[in-house]
Amino acid sequence: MADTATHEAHVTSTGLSNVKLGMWLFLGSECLLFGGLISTYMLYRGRVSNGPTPEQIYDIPFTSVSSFVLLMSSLTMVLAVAAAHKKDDRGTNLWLTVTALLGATFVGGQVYEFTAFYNEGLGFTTSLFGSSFYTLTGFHGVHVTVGIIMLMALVAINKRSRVPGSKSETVEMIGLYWHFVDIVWIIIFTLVYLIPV
Amino acid sequence: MFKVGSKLFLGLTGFAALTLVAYLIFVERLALGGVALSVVFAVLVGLSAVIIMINDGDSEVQPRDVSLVRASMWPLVTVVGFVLLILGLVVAQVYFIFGIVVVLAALTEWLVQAWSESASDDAAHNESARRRLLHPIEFPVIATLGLGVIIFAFSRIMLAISKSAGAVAFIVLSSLVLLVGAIVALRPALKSALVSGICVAGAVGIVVGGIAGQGAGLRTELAEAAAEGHFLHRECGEEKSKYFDKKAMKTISLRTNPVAIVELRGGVLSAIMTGFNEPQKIVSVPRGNPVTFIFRNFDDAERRMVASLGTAMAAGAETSTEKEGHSDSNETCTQLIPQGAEQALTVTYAKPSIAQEDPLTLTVPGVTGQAIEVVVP
Amino acid sequence: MAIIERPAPGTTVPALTPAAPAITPSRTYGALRRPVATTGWKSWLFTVDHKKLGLMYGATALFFFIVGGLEAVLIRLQLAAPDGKVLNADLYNQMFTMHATTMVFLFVMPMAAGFANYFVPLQIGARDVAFPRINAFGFWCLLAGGIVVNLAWFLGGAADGGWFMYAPNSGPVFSPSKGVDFWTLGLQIAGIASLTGAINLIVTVLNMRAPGMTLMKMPVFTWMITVVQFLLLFAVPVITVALFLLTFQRSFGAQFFDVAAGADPLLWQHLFWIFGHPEVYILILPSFGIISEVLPVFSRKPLFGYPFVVFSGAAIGFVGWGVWAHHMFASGLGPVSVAVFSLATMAIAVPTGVKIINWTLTMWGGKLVFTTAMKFAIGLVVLFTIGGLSGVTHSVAPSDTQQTDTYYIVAHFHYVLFGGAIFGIFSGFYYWWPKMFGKMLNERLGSWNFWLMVIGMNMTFGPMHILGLQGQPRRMYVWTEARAGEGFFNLGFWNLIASIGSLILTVGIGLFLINVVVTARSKVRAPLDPWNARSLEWMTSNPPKEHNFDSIPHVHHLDEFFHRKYEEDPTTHSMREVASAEDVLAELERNADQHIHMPSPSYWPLVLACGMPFVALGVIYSIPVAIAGGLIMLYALYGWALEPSTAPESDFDAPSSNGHAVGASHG
Amino acid sequence: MNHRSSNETPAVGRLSVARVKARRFGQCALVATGAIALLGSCATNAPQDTWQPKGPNAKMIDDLQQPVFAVAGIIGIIVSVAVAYVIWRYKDRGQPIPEQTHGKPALEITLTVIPALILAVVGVFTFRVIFDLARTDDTQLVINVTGQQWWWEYDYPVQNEWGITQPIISSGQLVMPAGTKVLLRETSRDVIHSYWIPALNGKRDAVPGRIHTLRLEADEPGIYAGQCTEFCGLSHANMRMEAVALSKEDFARWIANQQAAYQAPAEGTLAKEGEAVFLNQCVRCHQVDGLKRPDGTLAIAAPDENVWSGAAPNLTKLMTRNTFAGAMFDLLRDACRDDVWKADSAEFGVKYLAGVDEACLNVNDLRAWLRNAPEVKPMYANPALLTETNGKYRGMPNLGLSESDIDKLVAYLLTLK
Repeated sequence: MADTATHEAHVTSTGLSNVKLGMWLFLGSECLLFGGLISTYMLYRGRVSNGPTPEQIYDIPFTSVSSFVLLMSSLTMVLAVAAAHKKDDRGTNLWLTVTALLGATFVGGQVYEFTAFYNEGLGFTTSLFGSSFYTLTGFHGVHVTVGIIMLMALVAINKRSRVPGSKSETVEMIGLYWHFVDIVWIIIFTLVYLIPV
Repeated sequence: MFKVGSKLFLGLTGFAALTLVAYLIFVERLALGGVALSVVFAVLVGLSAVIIMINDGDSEVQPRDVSLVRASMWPLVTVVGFVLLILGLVVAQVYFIFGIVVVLAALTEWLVQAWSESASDDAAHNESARRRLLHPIEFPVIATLGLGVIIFAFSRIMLAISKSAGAVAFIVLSSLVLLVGAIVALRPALKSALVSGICVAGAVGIVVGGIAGQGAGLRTELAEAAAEGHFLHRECGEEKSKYFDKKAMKTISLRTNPVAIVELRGGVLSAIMTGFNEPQKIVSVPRGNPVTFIFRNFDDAERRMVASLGTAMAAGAETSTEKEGHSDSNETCTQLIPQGAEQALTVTYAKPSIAQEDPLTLTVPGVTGQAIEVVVP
Repeated sequence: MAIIERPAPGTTVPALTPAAPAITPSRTYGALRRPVATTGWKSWLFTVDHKKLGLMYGATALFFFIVGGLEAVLIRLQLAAPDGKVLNADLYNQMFTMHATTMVFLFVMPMAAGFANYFVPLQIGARDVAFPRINAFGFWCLLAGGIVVNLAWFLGGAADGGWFMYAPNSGPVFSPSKGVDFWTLGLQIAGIASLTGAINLIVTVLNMRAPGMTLMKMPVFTWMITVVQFLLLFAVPVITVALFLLTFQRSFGAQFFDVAAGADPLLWQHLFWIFGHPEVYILILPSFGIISEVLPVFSRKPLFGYPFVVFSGAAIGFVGWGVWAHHMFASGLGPVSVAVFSLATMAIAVPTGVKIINWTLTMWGGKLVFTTAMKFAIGLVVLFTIGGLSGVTHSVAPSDTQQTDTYYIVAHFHYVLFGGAIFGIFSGFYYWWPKMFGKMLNERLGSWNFWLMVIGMNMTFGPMHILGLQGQPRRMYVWTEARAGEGFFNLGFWNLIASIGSLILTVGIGLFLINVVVTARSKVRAPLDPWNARSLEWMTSNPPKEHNFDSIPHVHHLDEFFHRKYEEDPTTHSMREVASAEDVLAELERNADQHIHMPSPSYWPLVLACGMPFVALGVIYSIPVAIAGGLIMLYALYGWALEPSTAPESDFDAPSSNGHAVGASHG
Repeated sequence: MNHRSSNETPAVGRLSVARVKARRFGQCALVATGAIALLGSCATNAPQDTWQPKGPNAKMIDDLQQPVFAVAGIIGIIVSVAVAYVIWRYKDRGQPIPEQTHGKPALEITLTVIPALILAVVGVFTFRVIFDLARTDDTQLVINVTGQQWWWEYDYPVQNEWGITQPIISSGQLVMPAGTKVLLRETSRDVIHSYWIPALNGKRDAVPGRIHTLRLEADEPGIYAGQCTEFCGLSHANMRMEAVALSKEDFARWIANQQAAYQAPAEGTLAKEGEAVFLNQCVRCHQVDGLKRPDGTLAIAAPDENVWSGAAPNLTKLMTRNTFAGAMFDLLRDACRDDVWKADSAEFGVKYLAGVDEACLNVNDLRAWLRNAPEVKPMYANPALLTETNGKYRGMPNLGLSESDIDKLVAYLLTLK
């Protein structure tokens, strides 16, 4: 995704590689994106002119479990990055796959949750709470999905490359993204689900 | 001038034309089918034209090494696609659309493969040419499909089993993934056949589970909730309604600039309004405009505020009339809230007070003799 | 192209390693071959060269400047007399919405991006930006966004809610045409350009400076661009959220701004202005940077108080985040918020004042040469001061409640943005034209251009102060005689003067376009160092070579180029020339690098950006189209990810055709 | 009229136009431009001048902003003169390239601190005025103001101390007692509007779903012009307002008249036929309190079924107002209008309360309006554009009335006073 090759050889002024610095900046920008969405949700969560309220439909035990699963995927991502640093392609691919699978489980859980909420009467257009809830968690879900697709593509690219460990920079960059998405989920979980309205 | 590939495509085009005509004559119950077949026909015409124009991908290098042509699964997949397509005509639209997608995908793959094989005399180079063109679409599509299957199957399982079992299933599944990952990582000597076996077993398991879940349908509470609209019952009496009043909100995020804050304090109901220095008993509200009241309960019992909307209501002007169980459609209310809590209520008064038989009021069930009059000029 | 084997002096052009003759890329891949051409339209379409992209940004921006300018002229013609009949209400509302949108998002921002793209790598001694393909992608996104926004003109009417697009007036009920949909989606796409550009330029500046160039030795233009990119990095996601909410409301029935469902319309205002106020600095800071280059060059003196200018720029960028609600003093925020934001707004005047003082003191004691670039720079100092001071008058919140949404505000921000941003950009045109094209813009025509613009601008926007204070609100498609006052010099008179001024302004800008044509047809080449300049971008040929510098210079001073040319006389402290620009360049060439790796052109940025308008149109008209667009984008993304940034040799035809690219034409 | 403030108005002209040109065209131009600006504004007496406060709230703002303008002007002149001096003094006359000095921190810091101090002083006064203007606890009369596309509705909640025993509803002109602290409670029915009477106070947005307050107080009886200042769609330019201040006695008379019962026109008159037309057509949206259908039931308008904003102007005492169609048109002929607008404050009440009679009625505009409203004021009345609103109009549609119907209606409307 990034043009690494040309400038890898260069010594950069900051010592960070271009790709990693770029990813950090992107994540900084993403903070504001989620900041905006979370603010919107916080403003609107109590505005239920129609349909169920948050307290009525949230299933905290389930969401706790799925949050835990996402956190575990951060752990496996760390293992993947470690393996990549050791130029252990088998380990890298394995842990990337496990991370992707855990991520997919999380997204599966989110699809389940959305379906369940919809059946209980909370549609996207039902109330301000519905619109802002689905927008916020949906944006996060899309980020996780994009992350999973990146992980799977990385595995595929890794298998094609002939030099072991040649993609460790990219693994690390996607690792940054993945951890960021996890951290955002912790914030969302706390603010959206746990703190009572 | 017509080589093998061209002939195949011309044949397919003819076949598509025949199908289209036959379809239009005999079936004609599904307008979409006709459109889709026309699209297939048009695509095939285009592809045939291309294939003829490029002379099956080669004009100069006539004799080719047999080894350059690799085994291909695309003819088979194309046929499967056509079977699906025809099946779709008879059984259901979804197979038909799926068939079209499969046919188009397979033909594209086939075309590119055929093209790449005639690109040069170096098989490895040919393969890299094919990859360069197709990997960008193969990778994401396969990734998305795999991901979609897992997500869909898993969510179906979760929807079918009960709430508590769902959480457990979630833990079990993710632990399994972790466990297998750990074992494979710790035993580098593990045979790759075994690893693949485990993966395939896992994949089959989740797909089978998903199909079973889809078959079993929603768990009972969800099915009921969908059918009855649990959270739409706003019964504005003193009693609790079963679902609507479950765990009422204690505070609200909407505090800015309501039309009035209605307080219940010591059995007395009063309206606090910006601009008026004293609590009021009459609230003047613009007609036809959504206005928000905030109800604050300082009573030690659980209370709710009920707004009467009057007898002369505009048809369909209010939102809370869809589901059954609404005896009184001309009132709306907040949830039951405990002491110290607050709730917002957004109301639209479509008709003026002079059109009403009784005065419009804000009341609290269980508190007698107290009402705030709402005047709509 | 990919690997430039730079000839050592005196040797002939070396050949690339020849590819196996059996497999020539043109035969294998046909049209699918990697686009490695260095000349012709393909070299522009698929380029990843920061200079070509900079010029393309500039050309696009100029085109939209003309579009936005014509919209402005129509607006002024409508308002020249009471009850104007040039435009109807609907068309007028579209016109002022699109005038602002075009000028802000499609002219000033891309023009700054163009200058930044072209000159930041040159000023820091880099050979390209950090992510060249992302750079190309950014440009195509901007163009796609601009096209989508303007496409609405032909498909049922452009956006008509004002560039601030306040909810709920922008909702599906109150703006039933598709204009707002095109607007939101177009800006969303253009926003991607800003975001990728921001990341790219920040990484470039932080990571790719020439050896010895510490942050405090960077040219001020680069500094200001860096501040702007940080502002963009954090401001764009906020407007992205707002635009998403609006799109979801308009296209998918979400309720974010539906008051009947309990929504708060002020949510949009907060999101918009949290973006919108930093946006103001995003527009003005690049011009501050440009004149901070121009003034020292033509005063023959370093910028006065360099650290103060840099830190005041950073301070403006920082405090700029805490003043957004001064656009909402009349929105009913409550006195506490109003007071806090009022004070913060006054505070931001201080660093702005610092800049003006430093520019004046830069000229103080100098040796001033009044070229057109210098004239525009001085024009900026004076006109921006006026705009800044009228800004202070409405940082006083109670006073602002009388002035906001009147022509006084229009006057204020046109003095700031026309007198500031645009004068800076024109200064940049005249200053850098020889660098970009190797030819000097005609100074005589330039002088006419400047004076007509100054007169036109003051005639157009000066009277608007009076109009506003006399109570004429903005965004009115007609004004009425009944509220114009009495006497000859009533509001009608000032409206007429403003309209005449706008025509003079048009002539002035027309002269610039004529100047461009005249210059393009002239055969006279610019000298190597026409202005006796000071910074690194002048330490290379005009226009620069594809790889910018033959060898990367080592930097020891803030004004490195100047200090290589001049030395201080230890007794008189005046400067004497020790080397000519040609000498400096010759020395660089003597130490030329032997292997210069440059990234290769690519199809994918263009393909990826092309998918976006389809998604946008699909969201507006039919979801399957959006899915098709999404597939195109997915394909391009993966093609991009799987493609090496430097093309393998198999993508090049045999070297006999056009193998090396050093010194390829850039005109 | 008010020479103090009209002399100060041109200062802006001087600050903006003149300042720039001064440097460029020299002293001559300065004098010329300044003179033009001065002359210009002496002659102007725009009704929405923001520098002519007519009440204590606007006065408070004016007192705050005048020194700020003065300081800004002085600083502007200093900068311009400094730049002009530098240009003249350091022009390249062949002097050597100067010493490469990089600045003097002490000077820099001084020049940073001075503007900061000036602004700090301004800030203190600003702070006080902001909170004074936000007070609501000294209110004497509350009026609800509701904006909608493209007119304002005023309703007076029951306030017995003012003799308002039943709610009064009006539009077009805000009638209020002079010398009284009036508090507007603003809201909107559709999009955001902004209420602004420059002579009485700054503007305050009317935001749907929110109640915002705005203090108004007029020193003298008279009419004060204003305009909606938040862009609110198609006819934003035509959404005007007029605040009418009456002496307390006149205001009491006005209140009494507004609460007086409806007087049906006499049988057999043209106006009676007009009443029938009204009942047939207009009452779908426009309420006239007390108007009865032939069967004796009250005629209740149903704007909620026909208009998106859910309201149309209540026409009960139409002819006591001087404007119609969102104050876009006058109900009075120009001569009669000028008579009222220019009346001095002692006579103003009497002239205003006289209302509109047949002799003074601005028949042309009223008839044009009744004939085809969307033609004279842009509104969303085209059914093709109303799919999003379920066919409800945004503004008054063309009713297709015949000329004779219009005659009857005009006669009827003249009785509404």
